[in-house]
This record gives sequence, C-alpha cells and structure tokens, in this order.
Amino acid sequence: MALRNEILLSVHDLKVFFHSDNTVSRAVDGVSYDVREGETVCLVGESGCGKTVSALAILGLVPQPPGEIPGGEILFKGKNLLDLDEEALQEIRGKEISMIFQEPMTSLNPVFTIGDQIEEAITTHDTVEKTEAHRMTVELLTDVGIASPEERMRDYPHNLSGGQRQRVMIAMSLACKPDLVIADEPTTALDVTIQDQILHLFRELKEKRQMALLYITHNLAVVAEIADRIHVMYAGIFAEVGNVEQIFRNPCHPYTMGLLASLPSRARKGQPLYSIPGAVPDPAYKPQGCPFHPRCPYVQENCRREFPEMCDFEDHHFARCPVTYRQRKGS
Amino acid sequence: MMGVNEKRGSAFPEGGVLETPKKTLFQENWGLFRKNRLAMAGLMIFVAFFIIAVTGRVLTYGRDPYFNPALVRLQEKLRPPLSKPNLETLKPEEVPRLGIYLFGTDDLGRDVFSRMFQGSWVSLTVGFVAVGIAVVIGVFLGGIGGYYGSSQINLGSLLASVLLGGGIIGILLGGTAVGVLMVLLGAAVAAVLIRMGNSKAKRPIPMGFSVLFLNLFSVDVLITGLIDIMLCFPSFFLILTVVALLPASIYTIMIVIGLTSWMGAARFVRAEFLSLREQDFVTAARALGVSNWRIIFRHMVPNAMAPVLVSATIGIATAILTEAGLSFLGFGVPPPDATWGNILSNGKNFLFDAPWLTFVPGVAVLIVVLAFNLFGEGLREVLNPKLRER
Amino acid sequence: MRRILIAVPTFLILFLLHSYLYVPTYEEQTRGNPERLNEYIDASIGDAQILNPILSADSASSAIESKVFEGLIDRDEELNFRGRLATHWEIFEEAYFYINDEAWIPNLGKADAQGIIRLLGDAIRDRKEREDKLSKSLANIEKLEALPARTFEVSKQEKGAGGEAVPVTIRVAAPPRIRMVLKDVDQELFDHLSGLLGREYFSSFDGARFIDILPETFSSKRSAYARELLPATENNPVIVFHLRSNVRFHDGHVFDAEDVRFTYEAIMNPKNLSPRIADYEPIKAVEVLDPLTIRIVYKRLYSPALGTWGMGILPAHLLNSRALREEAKRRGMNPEKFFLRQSELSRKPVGCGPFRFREWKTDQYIVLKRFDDYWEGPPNYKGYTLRIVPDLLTQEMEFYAGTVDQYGVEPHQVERLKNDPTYQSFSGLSFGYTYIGYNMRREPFKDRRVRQALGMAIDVDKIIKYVLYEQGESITGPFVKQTDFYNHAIEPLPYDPEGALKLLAETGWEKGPEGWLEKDGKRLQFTLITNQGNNLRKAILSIAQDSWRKIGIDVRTSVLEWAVFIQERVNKLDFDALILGWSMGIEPDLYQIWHSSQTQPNQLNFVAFRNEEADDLIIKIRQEYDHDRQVQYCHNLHEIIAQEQPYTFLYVRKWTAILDRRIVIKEVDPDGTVRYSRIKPTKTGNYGFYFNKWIKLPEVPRFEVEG
Amino acid sequence: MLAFLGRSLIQKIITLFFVSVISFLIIYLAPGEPSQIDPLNPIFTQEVLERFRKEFHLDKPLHVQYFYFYRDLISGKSVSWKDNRPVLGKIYERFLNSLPLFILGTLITWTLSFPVGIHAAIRRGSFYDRSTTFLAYLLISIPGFFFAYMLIIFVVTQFHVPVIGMETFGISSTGWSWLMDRVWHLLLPSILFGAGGIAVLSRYVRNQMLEVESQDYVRTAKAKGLPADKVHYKHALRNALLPFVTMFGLILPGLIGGSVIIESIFSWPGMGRMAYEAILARDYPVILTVNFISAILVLVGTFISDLLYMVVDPRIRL
Repeated sequence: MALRNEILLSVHDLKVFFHSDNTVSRAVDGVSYDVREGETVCLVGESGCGKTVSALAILGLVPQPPGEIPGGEILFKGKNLLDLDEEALQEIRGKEISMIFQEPMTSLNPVFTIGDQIEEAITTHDTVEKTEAHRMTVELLTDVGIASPEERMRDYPHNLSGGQRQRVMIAMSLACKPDLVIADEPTTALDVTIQDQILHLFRELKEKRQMALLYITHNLAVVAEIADRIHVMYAGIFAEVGNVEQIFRNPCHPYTMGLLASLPSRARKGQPLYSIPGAVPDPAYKPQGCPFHPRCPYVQENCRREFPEMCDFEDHHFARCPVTYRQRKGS
Repeated sequence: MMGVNEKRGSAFPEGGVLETPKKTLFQENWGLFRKNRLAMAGLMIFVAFFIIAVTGRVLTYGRDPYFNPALVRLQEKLRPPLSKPNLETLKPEEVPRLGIYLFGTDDLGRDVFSRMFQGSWVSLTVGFVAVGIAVVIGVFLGGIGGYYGSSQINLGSLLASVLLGGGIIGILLGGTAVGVLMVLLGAAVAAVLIRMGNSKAKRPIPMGFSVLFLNLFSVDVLITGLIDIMLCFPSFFLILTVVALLPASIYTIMIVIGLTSWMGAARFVRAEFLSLREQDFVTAARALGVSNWRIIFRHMVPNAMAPVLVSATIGIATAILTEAGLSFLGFGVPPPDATWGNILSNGKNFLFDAPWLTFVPGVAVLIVVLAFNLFGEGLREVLNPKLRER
Repeated sequence: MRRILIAVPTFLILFLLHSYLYVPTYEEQTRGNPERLNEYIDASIGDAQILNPILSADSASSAIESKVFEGLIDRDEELNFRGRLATHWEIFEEAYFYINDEAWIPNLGKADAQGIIRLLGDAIRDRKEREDKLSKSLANIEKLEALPARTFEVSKQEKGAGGEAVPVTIRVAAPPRIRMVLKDVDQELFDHLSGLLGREYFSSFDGARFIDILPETFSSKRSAYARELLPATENNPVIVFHLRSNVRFHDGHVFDAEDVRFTYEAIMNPKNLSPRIADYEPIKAVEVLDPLTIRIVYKRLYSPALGTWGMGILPAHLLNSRALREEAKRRGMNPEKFFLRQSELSRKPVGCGPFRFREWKTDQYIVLKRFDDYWEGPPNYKGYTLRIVPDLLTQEMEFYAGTVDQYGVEPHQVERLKNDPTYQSFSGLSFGYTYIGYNMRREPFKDRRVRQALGMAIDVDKIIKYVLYEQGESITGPFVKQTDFYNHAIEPLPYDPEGALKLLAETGWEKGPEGWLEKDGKRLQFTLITNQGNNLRKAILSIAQDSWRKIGIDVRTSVLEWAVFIQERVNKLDFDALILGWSMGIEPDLYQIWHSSQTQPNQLNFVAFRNEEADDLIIKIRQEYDHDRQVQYCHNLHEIIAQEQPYTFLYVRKWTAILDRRIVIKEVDPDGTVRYSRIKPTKTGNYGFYFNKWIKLPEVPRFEVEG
Repeated sequence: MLAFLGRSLIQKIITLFFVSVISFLIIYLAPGEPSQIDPLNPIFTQEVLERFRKEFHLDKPLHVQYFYFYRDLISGKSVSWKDNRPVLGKIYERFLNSLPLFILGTLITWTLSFPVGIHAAIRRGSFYDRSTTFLAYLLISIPGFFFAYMLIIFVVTQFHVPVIGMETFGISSTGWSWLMDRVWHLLLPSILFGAGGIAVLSRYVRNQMLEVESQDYVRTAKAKGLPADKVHYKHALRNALLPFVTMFGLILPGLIGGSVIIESIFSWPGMGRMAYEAILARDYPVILTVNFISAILVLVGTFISDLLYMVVDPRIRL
C-alpha cells in the first residue's frame, strides 16, 4: 500500500501497566505504530495480549488507578493525547476518534432509546437543532442498513437483535464523522453470517467516508478481508508487523506462523486443526526473555534469556524473532 | 473490567518454565481484605472483643468470680472512673481487684469495669446465638425453597401436617381430647398417603383417595409465602410484643431476635440456590446419583454462604443494638446478668450525676457495633466481585 | 442532574437550620415571659386515660380530676375529715332485729314485740345499775320502736335442672321487728344485748319458718333465702350530709343533692363498668331529703365508708340518661349503647373544683384554667398544665430550663438539688411501702424463723441511706406510718447476718462444702422476682440477691413485665419470693390483703398469711367507727404481723419534690395586705395541700413569718 | 398484566389473612390481660373483672373472638379498651403527628444519601469515599437513644432552645414563625429518624453505582465524548436508580411505623408510642389494628414497587 497519506495517529513505545495487590501487570509493554488517513490498521492477537488496552489508551479510557501509563506517546494530528486533560480528550472522543466495542449486547445503555443515544452523540459535539439531529440520526441508521429507522429509533436496545445493535453502535460511532474509528472486535459476539454483513458494512463505509480504521481482532480471516497493515500482538508487544500480503505469504514470527496454521482454511481434511500449545502468559508474570518462548517450537537458549529485538525482514515488514531472522538472512 | 486478568492462574501445560504463583480463593480474598484498612480495623476489634468476651465469661461467673460484677458496695456508689476505693469501709473481699475502680461504680456501688467485662460476654452471646438461629432457619427454609422449589404439596400432606401440628398444639394448650383426635386423624391421613404413594405407580388410586393427591401449591410458594408473612410484621414491634409478653430472660431475647430476623438469610439462600441448581456442577452431581441432601450440603450451601456470612456479621451488630434498644424500654436482658445495653439504659438515669455510666457502655457498644459493621462491609466488598477494587 | 443532587439537600439543610431563628429560647419562655408566673406546669410520664373520677384508675387522670372535681369531704392537714361540698355531716346507726318468739329470755320467758320493747326500755332507764359494756350500748340507743309484722313477695331467677332460667317466687311473712336508732355506730350492740335477751336469742332465730317458695322444687334453698331476706339482726349505719349552698359547676349550673345521688347511681350502674363499685356496694339506699341534704344508709357496718365520699361529684344535668341520649343522637351514635364511658365529658370534664378544663391534646398536655367562681375563692394560679413527657431525663432538662415546674424527681437528684439556692425541696412520708413477700405455701418460707432470718440479712438502713438518699424510712407493718394506726412501739428487724445464720441453723440449714446453706443435701435456693419498669425495685432485687448470697443462699432473680408478673406469677401463686409495694389508703382496712379468706388465686393475700387472731382483728377494724378503739385493734394487728414476718417490710418512700424557690404561698388578708409564706409540707408530708394559694413570683420574696 | 395483577392480589389477600391470624394468636395466647383488668388494684373485685372480660368478649372461644375482632375492625367500629375511643380515630390522630416526622426523615434520607453515595462511588477509594463509609457506619452503630441524648444535651446546653415536643410548649406565635417552630422541633427527631436510613441508603447507592459504572455502556458513553458529569449522572445514574424506584414502594410501611424510643425521648405523640403503650396495656384492638394496617401497607408497598419496576425498566414487560 502506498504511503501517500498523512499520518493521522502515531503511537510511540506505549506502555500500560496495571497494579494489583503487590504485582504489576504489564498489559501493553512498549508498542509503536502509525495509522494514516483512510488506512485500515489491524491489531491481531489472542485475548489477553493487550490489544483492547492499547486501543483504550488512545481514548484515555484506561481506568487510572489501577491502570498506569508509565511511558510512550500517542500523537494524534500532532497532539500528544497522553498530555491532554480530561476535557480536551472529551472533545476528541466521538468527534475525531470514536470507538466500537466488542459486546453490542451490553454496550448500549438499556434505559435509553437508541434514537436518544445516537442523537446524544451528535449533540454532544455539534450544536444542532433537535430536528436536525433527528434527521441526521435517521440518515446514519439508513447508512448502516437499519430498515425503517424512524421506528427503530424509538426502540430500546433490548428490542433489537445483536447484529442490529452492532449496526447501531457503528452508526453512533460515525455520528460526528470522525477521522479515526477504533473497532474492538466488533464482530466477535455475532454469528458468522452477521459477521460478514458487518464487515461488508465497514468496507462500504470506509470507502464512502474516507476515514481511518483501527481494527482489533483475534481473527486472521477477518483481517485478510479488511486490513491494509497488520500488527500481530503477543503479551503486550508486537510480534510482527507488515501488510496483508507480507504477513499471510511470509510470516516471520513463530507466533504468526502458529496463528496462520490454526486457520481452518489452511487445515487439511482429516487432520486435526493445529493449535498453539499453552496459553498467553499472565501479564503479571511474563516469562523472561522472549515472552513467547515457552510455547515456541523453535526456541533456543538465547530466547530464554534475552528479550528479542525487532528485525527488519523486508520493506516495512518486521518481526521480533532473531532466530527466524538468522535462518532467513543466513540462508 | 478490562479482561486483562481473566486468565490468571492457568499454568503452562508443558515445559512450564515459570509457574504463575497459585493462590487459593481464601488467600486471594484475604489479600484483598487486608488492603481494606477499615475492615481490618473492624476485624481486629472483633477479635479483641471476642477474646475479652471469652475471658469475661471465665472471670466473672461462678460462686466467687475473679471480677464480681454483682458485688454491691452501697457506700461506694457513683464513684468516678479511676477513683480509689475507700478501704476503711470495705471488707477485704469487697475491694476491687484492680485496686481502683477503672470505669467507676454504678448506683449500687458495683464495679462498672466488672460489669462491662461480664456484659461483653452476654452481649456477644446474644448477638451470636440470635444470628445463629436466624442463619440456621434462613439457610434451611431458603435452601428448601430454592432446591425443592417446584415440587408440589398435595392436599393430603397439608391435611396431615395441619392435623398433626394442630393436635400437638391442642394437647399442649389443654384441649387433650380434641388434640388426640386430631393427631390420630393426621396419622391416619399420613399412613394412607405413604401406602398409596408407594403403590401409586402400580395400580390406580381408589376414587375417594385421589383427592388427597390433589396438588395445591409448590414448596417455593409456601416458603416465599412464609417469608412474606414474616415481613408483614414491623420487626422491632414484633420483638417488643413478644419480649414484653413472655417472661424476660436472656434466652427469650436471643430466640425472639433470631426468630424474627431469618428472612434476609432465607431470601439470599433461596435466590442463590435457584441459580446454583441450574449450574453444571449440580447437574453433574445429580447425574452421578449423589443424594439430594449431599448435593445441598456439600455443593450448594458452601457456595451460597457468602452473602449469608455478610448479613450474619451485620446481623450480630444489629442484634446487639436491638438488645440495647430493648433495655432502654426495660425489656432487655434482666438482672443480674449485665449487658452493655442494660448498663447503658440504667446509666442514663444518672447522666448528670455520673456521666461515665452512660459513656463507658455507650462508647463500647458504638465501637464494637462499628467494628462488626465495617468488617461485614469489607467482607461484602471482597466476596462480591463487582464491588472489588483491583 | 448533579447540580440538582447537590442543591436540593443543601437547600433542605439550610431551610431546616434556619428554623432555629424562630424558636424562642428558654430564656424568652421563662424569665422573659411574665405570664409564665401565673401558670403551674406539671410533668407526667404517662397520659391520662379518662377524665371521669368514677371511671379512671390511673394516677395521671386522678391528678387532673383532683383539680377539676370536688368531693363532699376530704382530709385536712391532720388527716381528719374536712367538709368540702358538704359543710357537715352526722353518722348514726339504725339497728334492727326480728322478734324471736320461740327464744327463752332470761327472767321473762318468751316475749312478743311489746314485751321486748318494754324490757329494753326498762333496761335503758336502769342502765346505771348494769355492767359497764351493756350500759354503754344501752346509753347509745336514742330511739326504740316496734315495727309490725308484714308480708311481702320477692321474685328471683334461678337456674333450673337443665340450666334454663326459672322464675321463683318467695313469699315472706316477716315477724315483727324492733328498730333502734343509735347515736353512734356500735358494732358490739347485739353482742351486748344478748346478755339481756339471752345468749341464743339472735342466733336461734329461724327465718326459714316464715318463707314459702314457689315452685316447691327450690325448697332446698330455703335457708339461703332466709339468711338473705330475714337476717336476725341488721346494722344500718347512716350518714347524713348537709351540702354547701350556692356551689356551681364550671358551666354555671348549681350543685345540689341530686348530683350526689347521680354520682352514686352512675358508679353502681353495671353498664358503666366503674372500678369503684366495690366501695359503694355496702350502700343500701341514697335518699335526697332536700336539695341540700342527703342521707346514705348502709347495709352493714363498714367503717371505711365515710372516706369514699371524697369521690369527685359528677354533674347530673350533663350526664344523666337524658343528656347521654341527646349526646348520642348529636354524635350519630346508637343511644342504646351509649354510656358514661362513651360520653365526650370523659375527655372534657366539668366539675366544681378549683380549675376548669380547657384542652387535652393526647399525649402532649392537658390544660386547666382557674375557675373564678370556685366556692372557696379562686386559686392564685391562672392555669394548671400537665405536660406529658415520657422520658425522665428530658423531664429533668425541661425542669432546669424552667419550662416545667415539677417533675418526677429521683432521690439522687434531690440529693444534688437540695443545696441549690434556686430550688426548695420537700419530702414527707408517702402512703405506700415496699416489701419482700414470701410464698408461705412453699418451703422454706413456712417457717417463721426463715422469714425472719431473710429479713435480718438485708441492711435496710443502708438501702435507705444510699439507694434512697434518706428519702425513705424503715417500716415494720402494713399501716400508713404517719397515722395513729401505725404501732411505733414495734422495733424493726435488726441487720444481723450472723443472727440470721443462727436462726437458719436452728431450722436445720447449715453451711455445706461449697459455701451454700444446705439441709438434707438440698441447697437453700429460691427465685426472687419483681416487675419490670421500677428501677428501685430492680436495685432492691440486686441488693437482696447480693446480701443473701453473702450468707450462702443461692438466690435466682427474674424481672417480669407487669401484666405477666401479676397474672402469671402472682395471681397463680407461682412464686417463691417477690418484691412489690402496696400503696395504702389512710383507712386501716386490711381485709383484702391480710384476711385468710383472701388466699385463693387472683386474690391479694397471695403470700397466704393465715392467722385467726389477725382475721378477727381485721373484721373488727373494718366495722369499728370509733377511732380510738380502731387504733387499739390496729396496734394489735400490727404486732402480730411484725411477729410473723410474712413480708420483709423494707421501707416507706418519701414524697420528694423540688420546686423553684420563687413558688410561694400567697395569702391576702381581708384588709388587703398580702402575706407571703414558704411552702411547707403538712404533717402528713403533703406539700401540695395549699396548692390553690401557690403562686410564682419574679423574685424570691421576703417572708414575713420566718420559720 | 391483568393476570399478574389478579394473581398478586389473591396472593396478598391470602398473606394478609395469615398475618391477621398469627398476630391475633400471638396477642391472645400470650400471658397477660388488658390493664383495665388490673387485678392488683384493690378497688377491682372479681365481679368487676368478670364484667370487663365479658364486655371485651374475652369469655368467648378464640375463633369467635377473632371473628368479632375483625368484624369490628373492618366495619370501623372497634374501640380502644383503654379509653373507649374509636381505634381508627386514635390511629389517624397519631398518624397526623407521625406524618411530618416521616416525611422529613424520608426527605433527609433520600436527598442526602444520593449525592453522598454517588460521589463516593465516582471517587471510589479516595479519602472522601473512606470517610463517608466510616461516617455511615458510625451513624448506624450508635445506639439510638444514646445518640439522641447526646444531641439533645448538646443543643440544649449550647443553644438554650427547646427541642422536645412537637412545638415549643405554650407557644403563642402564629403563621410562619409557628410553622418554623414546628420545623425546628422536627429537626432533631427526623435527623435521628433519617440517620440510619442515610447510612444504609448511601452505601446502597454507592454499591449500586459501582456496579453500574463497570458496565460496558458506561464505557460507550465515555467513548462518545460525553462530559464526565453526563456519563455519571445520566447514563450510570439512570441505571443505578432502577432498584431505588422500587424502594419508594417499600417506604410506605414507614407511614405507620415510628420509633418508640425516639418518640419517647422527644415526647412526640406518634404511632410508635401509641403502639408501645397499647402493648403494655394489652389494648388488643389498638395493637391488632396497627399491625393489620401495617401489614396492608407492606403488601401495598411491595405491590406498588412491582408496578413501579415495570414502569421504569423498559426491559420488564409482563
């Protein structure tokens, strides 16, 4: 993908820790990435690897305490969001950066009608007439593919199906025409056909609105359909970064390889589906050295001791694995 | 909130280089609890109070107690705290053990310190026994309501139990003939039920008896009905009525407070059981053929105890206050047993002459009840994940 | 939303606090308010129940009733009777006996009415020659006449064999009768006359001979009917009251003898459920002789009778059946079921006492205003108010603040306030005493020595000194201590634990190995009970327990709610020992509490005191109208009771009161000079005797007559 | 909806019946008889006692007494044995006295608990949160009468104004200052009345808020860029309020309740004292009527709270 556009969001060495009892969970442990205008960036990883937290950090929604952001910066249109106070952040939330959450069931307030909730998003940031807000809401709902929006607006969330609710969430996130939409596993809680529709909707809207999208998911299949750039995250760090082609064709990190191997589309008939042994480490008790080493099939002595460097495999394709790097470059 | 800690505690299955330190549920809760300073203070006072009360039991009862709370020294009445006894007028055995009246003396010259000491035991007993009764009844009825909720009660068993119960009450009240008749009838109905019930599957029930198997309402309706009925009585008034009408004694008060405050526990347990009953581990246990009672007591009761524990802790505090309130009206634990409540309410008559008679027990009750409440609140926060601080 | 949540409570709190600005301070209410001096404010723990003297039985009601209503008589400072609505009265007796024509009279033989009259007439004339007792009785006879024989019919309802009501007619052919009018009541008249007429003359009279019963089936009741309808002798004391003229009720209606009769009838009317009915039951007839004279005839000798006429007199014109019917109609109630208890006048009483009723707010206050037409001249205070303050501590605080003139002061407070120059304190013996009673049906209390020993183990003087702060005195018997009836010669039991142990040892109770007293291996153990709600009794309970434990008696204690205490334990005679008090009338009638016939369940002699000599004295006392003789009987009875120790008599409390020193007695002489004097309790301890002359002054005045 | 109403109506009537039977039995089987029948008063003779008993139907079998009693109660004819006044009239009079106390107490409780509880939840773990927790528990841990005396002595000695009774005794002022005088006399008892309530309710509000604050939709609201106040006071509070709406129904029984202790200390002629005195005097009609009315209020209260819950929570439809 050409690097024609301006950088919209630039995250440098972001760290988010959580304090509990006597331990510190290093949920996000130094990640850096850029999102350019109109670009779709994906954060991929298993649950518990810090994807959601890093997204929440952008909007300043990490609860502090127990959370803490000890270092890094988040530059949005040149401003460091971490330096902004709560009021300035409110200006940005919803207006310039908006977010869609994983659980459409619980993310809508059950005691307000969906019309109220969307109109609220509009009137919070723009001074518009009530009737105007109403009209815009209808428009938004139509855009996200809700039939008879006038009636739906008077409904409470529990009257809607999961897919419809997610559409409402999307409509709400688009209300103020933000430059960046963060979608945190927007399709995970939905069944497969609906997932597809929603993905479709995302692509459509992105075309139409020219907005950037930070898409967070654990599902590589989804990523393939939507992403421009992919960041594979493991235990609070990026394991591998690259565009769709690079990652899918030429995965360089053993973790990415494992993820790809476990995709059902890659499995051969009759063979059990591959799964990476073990589980994501507790962020409070990360192993020394490479955080992936206890699960890594190519683990070497060094991996257990030294934290791996980011290695530059090809054009804008990095992976945090000196072992494969040595293999590939060395051969 | 964030799903960050969700996977805590799962160890790596193979080649696990670093084990996540394992914590039992208790350790984890204890860790959380220890962070709550108010609750910890509460717990410490609670433990101290417990120790004092038990020591009080040992040192203030018997023929010749070490601290004699009932020893009257009229000439030494209303001495302020820390004052020295007038040794000339006292017989050697009447001199207070500590050499001084630590908390002063009351209107009969009794040593307030000894009385407080004894009172701590009595107050503690009142609180614990009353709440114990309430918890036992509550867990029992709530458990039945929650577990057997949908079982039906048929006309026959209702008839049998009403007849039996009524008959026994009748006999106790003196109506022997009617009572015996009712008991016999009840037994007959019960016998018919058992025989028919056993052979129910094999042959049809004769016409006349089938009415006995007419289902009336479910167990749950009965239990919730009972709870509703109890809740219709204003509790302090119910206690007051009963305490006023029955002969006053420490046991009456404990039992009455217990009998009128089980509804909370019953509701908690019932609700908890209703949800636990649907959970997999219970279904599994049932599939394995574990008996109902074992399921209830081994699997469900421990799981339902958390809210009961919290309400019991706070219940003890309330019981101590209730006893003090009853004492104010003159219906508390009667002499010679001293309780903090009756020391306090006796003392208020001398508020202007001997303020310590009011303040010593008043502040003591305040501290202990506060400790119980804070401890209970701490427990609540720890045991309820939604309120947990992380 | 947030602003509302903060503004509303802030505003509320400010609003509530600012109300402080409108409240008059105590200063403004008392010293700043001259009108306050003209009002007397009393405090009471409980509210009155019903303001009708014949219906009420509680102390708050009687406090009000004593101000609103007036009786025919009351007692003066020396406890002698004093006329109020009655100016004076006479007591004499009419005595009757039937001619027993079968009896053999010494020196005369059988005699008819004329014969008896002649005999008696001669005897009266010649009485100087007679022995002392009879001559006194004869001298007392003022009038002697024979009533001719007569026949009359009485019908009664009896229960038939099947329980149904059967009318029974009794035909009586009464023989002639002798009527004597006596100058003074003489309970020994017939006793003495039998010396003249023969020992058997009265007792052998067989009334059954003169009775016919229809239907015959009830003949078995003949002798019972005879005793009722034809008693051989009859003593009918008579009281004639001469009433004060021109006394008015608060509504202006003039008081007369009809009101007295109405009051009596209202008490006796079973529909009214008057608790006083027992006092008036001995009355045979109430006759209005003229508007200012009323004559009351009694069925039998009953010396407490005169005292019952202190009862407040009700206004007949407002409460008679016609008035009640009208009131029922006005209030839309069923006149058939409308009686005195339902009348509004029970909450808005009208009497002829010194204060007239103004307002009653339930559980808050009762306000009375001075009655300017009071026959003895209006009181000095313009108003009297009874405030209901249920909590003693807040009563005390209101008293210090000066918004209450009097409160239920406790002994320890008297001790503290006695020396305060702003207050004056009074005390005087009250009419009640506190005791420990033993159930003499049970072991070990059957033995007099045990009872004595228990009494000796308790240091009553110490209780009086420290618990009562000297606001009490020891007492040795059941009579009111400040009356003549009380025998001061009797010494109280000494405090002597050693002596008590010796007495107990005599009865077989010896110290056992654990230090408890034992007999035949059984520990001396019993339960002492008292009622809840009385702090002094609770203190006595603890002290008694402690004293008895010190000599090795294992005493359990229990404090019971009043109704339970009485109905479950006392009335059912289910107790070992109890602490209780009796509040006495001045009349020395001890029948209900000490007579052996009163030992059944639900009766008042629950300790089961039985003593023949005492029984005899008790009867004599209640029939004796002569004060000196009554005193002699009482002293004897007192001695017996003190000897037997059925109770451990503890103490009689004092009335204690604390008043502002500025409250004084103000008297105006006929020439207009005003004299102030200190309030002093009467000999009997009643400091409120001159209440009508009390007034509160801005400053303590100089008293003309010091002392 | 109608089915629900019908079912709960029948259920409540059955409950009421059992309550009436049980309270009747407690009172009638307990030892002791009405104080009119005071057997230790020498002026009462056995006949008088019997007559009283007959008048009160105490000589009849229990079920007949039950029938008589509830017939009189329902037809409004029962009279107090103590002073022969109609029971309903007496209760109404006391009810009017207790009502201002109840209203002000409830007002104080509800208006104070919410800001305190919400604020504590929002600033959870802060000094504010901890100190309000402590204070709240302090309030419910003081024995009521001890607290009352402390307050009274403090006010009387510091400000020299009366606090006892329903109004300054013998007050002659009228209009506004009369009203404010009454308000002042209401103040202390209603603070005491409300103290326990504030403690319990504010804790409850706090916990409820905490629970709601952790919900996803609150995060959504934040992500929308709503100001913090709007997030807390609109989105979170609205949800947290739901259970409290139902509590409106449950305070109904407080109308006829009342604390004997506080009323006695403050010389307040309220319901509590009347009921207490009725118990001591065994004035059965009064005790049972109060009990019956309060049972009705409890049942009506729960019914109202069920209805309210349906009204406020859009998720519940029957």
